[in-house]
Amino acid sequence: MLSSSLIFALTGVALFALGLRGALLHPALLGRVLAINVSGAGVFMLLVALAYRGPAGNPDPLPHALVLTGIVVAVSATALALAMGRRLRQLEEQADD
Amino acid sequence: MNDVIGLSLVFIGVGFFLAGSIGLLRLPDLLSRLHALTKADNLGLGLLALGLGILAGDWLIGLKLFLIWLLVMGAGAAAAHLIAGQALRREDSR
Amino acid sequence: MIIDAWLLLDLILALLVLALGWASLASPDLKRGVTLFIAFGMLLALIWARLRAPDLALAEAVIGAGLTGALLLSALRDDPGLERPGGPGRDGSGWWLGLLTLALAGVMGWALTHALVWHPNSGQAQAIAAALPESGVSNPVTAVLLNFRAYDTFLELAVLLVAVLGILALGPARPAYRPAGPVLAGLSRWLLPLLVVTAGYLLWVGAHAPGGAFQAGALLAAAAVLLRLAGQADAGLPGPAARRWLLVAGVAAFIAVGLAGLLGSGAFLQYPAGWAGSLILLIESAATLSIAVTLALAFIGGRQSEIPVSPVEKESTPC
Amino acid sequence: MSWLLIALLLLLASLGLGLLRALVGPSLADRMLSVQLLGTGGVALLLLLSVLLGQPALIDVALVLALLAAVAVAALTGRELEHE
Repeated sequence: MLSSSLIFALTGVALFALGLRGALLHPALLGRVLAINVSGAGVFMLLVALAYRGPAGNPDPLPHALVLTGIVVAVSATALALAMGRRLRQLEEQADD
Repeated sequence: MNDVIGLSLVFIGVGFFLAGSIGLLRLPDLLSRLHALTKADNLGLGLLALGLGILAGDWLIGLKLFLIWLLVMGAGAAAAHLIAGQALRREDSR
Repeated sequence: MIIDAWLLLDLILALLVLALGWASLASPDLKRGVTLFIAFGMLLALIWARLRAPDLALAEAVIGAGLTGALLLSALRDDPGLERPGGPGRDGSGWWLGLLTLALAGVMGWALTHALVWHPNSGQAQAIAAALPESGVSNPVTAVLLNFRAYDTFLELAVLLVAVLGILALGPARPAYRPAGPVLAGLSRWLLPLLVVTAGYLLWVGAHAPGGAFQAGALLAAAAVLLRLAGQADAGLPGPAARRWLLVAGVAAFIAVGLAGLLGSGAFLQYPAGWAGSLILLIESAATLSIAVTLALAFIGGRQSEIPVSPVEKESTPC
Repeated sequence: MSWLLIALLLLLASLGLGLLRALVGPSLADRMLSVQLLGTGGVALLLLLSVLLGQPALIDVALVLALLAAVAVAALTGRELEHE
């Protein structure tokens, strides 16, 4: 039985798997950071889809609050990862000299 | 009566969006796409917002919709300039 | 018929988001990948709106569609080496890792389908709605974040603080942008006040409608990002001492209110009756500033001390 | 109301068509243009959704998306390094 909730929950799973594959296999560091963001979006979508049941009822606010904090943590984790990647590159350059 | 006018405006607005998207797909080069798209979209959003404002029948909501439209128009004009400028710079550097 | 139209809408949205996610990761050119990722974020915001999660739509519109993209682009601009392949070689192992994730997705999808078809909704939403009048606010998401599960939010702010300390510890700021041309300068001149005013509006309205500290803070950070893109090296942030205070303001407000609750009502973060609304606004205001400075510093990407910040600046100041 | 739902579907179809330009390119500017379309069309979609779902807060989301689409384009067309 197809419902909005099911459509987006399955899309969330697909995005998660897509991102996981990218995080494991993407050749570039920035690509892997991008991939982790995509897989995080998949998890968020799963949670929001589960909070949403049918067009009539009000969705459950608890997963919404979790995802809200998740979005903010994801962006700061991305920034930290990029800063670490930059430092790594600097250390590699020093080692090459 | 108001409903009919509002709905018609909404549909004409959506029509402009469709025209803009088809233009974005079919037009041959970047600059003509840029012109077609930004004009069609801004007009489409304006008509749609006007239609929804009439449907809502609430001047406060209508004012909010109008402000959003102004904002999108201003930002859209600047964005078109920036994208065109970037495209030209890239061509220079090649 | 109406239900079917909604399902059709959902299917199109789902297909588009999958296509964009796929394309942004499959792109060999990373700038193209990030451009597609920004579109992906905008589409996510639309999906959250569709799923009746306007609080998330607001946050995603600011962060997913704007800040994350800006961060990735500035990293790419600063260090084109990020495009080069790096890390351990993965030749030969690729296909079975891909197969493994596919199998994982299959199992998860199968389990979910079963769970959704056979198990009804739990009564959690009703429980939260029933407790809402006592929370001091009427937006249920704000109530969960700052009253029912305030611990989570408190610790989350601590996580943000740790992340930004990590970024500051890792090195100097990324190089500044060139002064803006006339178009960007004109855009930022009228866009900036709008961003700041909207942030204030979202903070205030968060008590009874979608909005709150996270959205407002991220919007303020977007204003800082725009300033930096327009050539202002310090992104409009105050001096180093004020920055430190602002960074810890959110956590400090939480601790102060929490300890006051401990003394007054005997439990950490227990708001005294009748005071919840005002205390929540106090915490949220402090958290907004902390989040804004945290995300702005994340975009700047490090300490602003070891490089000449910009030609206009009189002296470089350590942060 | 269901007329508005048809309008919503048509609008989404239009956005989907526009996104094809983001997927095929060829140039980066083409893709940015597509992002710009998604910003404007997303605002329109949110306005329609706010009426259809009875959620006036989505008008605020439309406002914020309009603001951030402009910031995103500014970031995408961002200038090169200062000292080069």
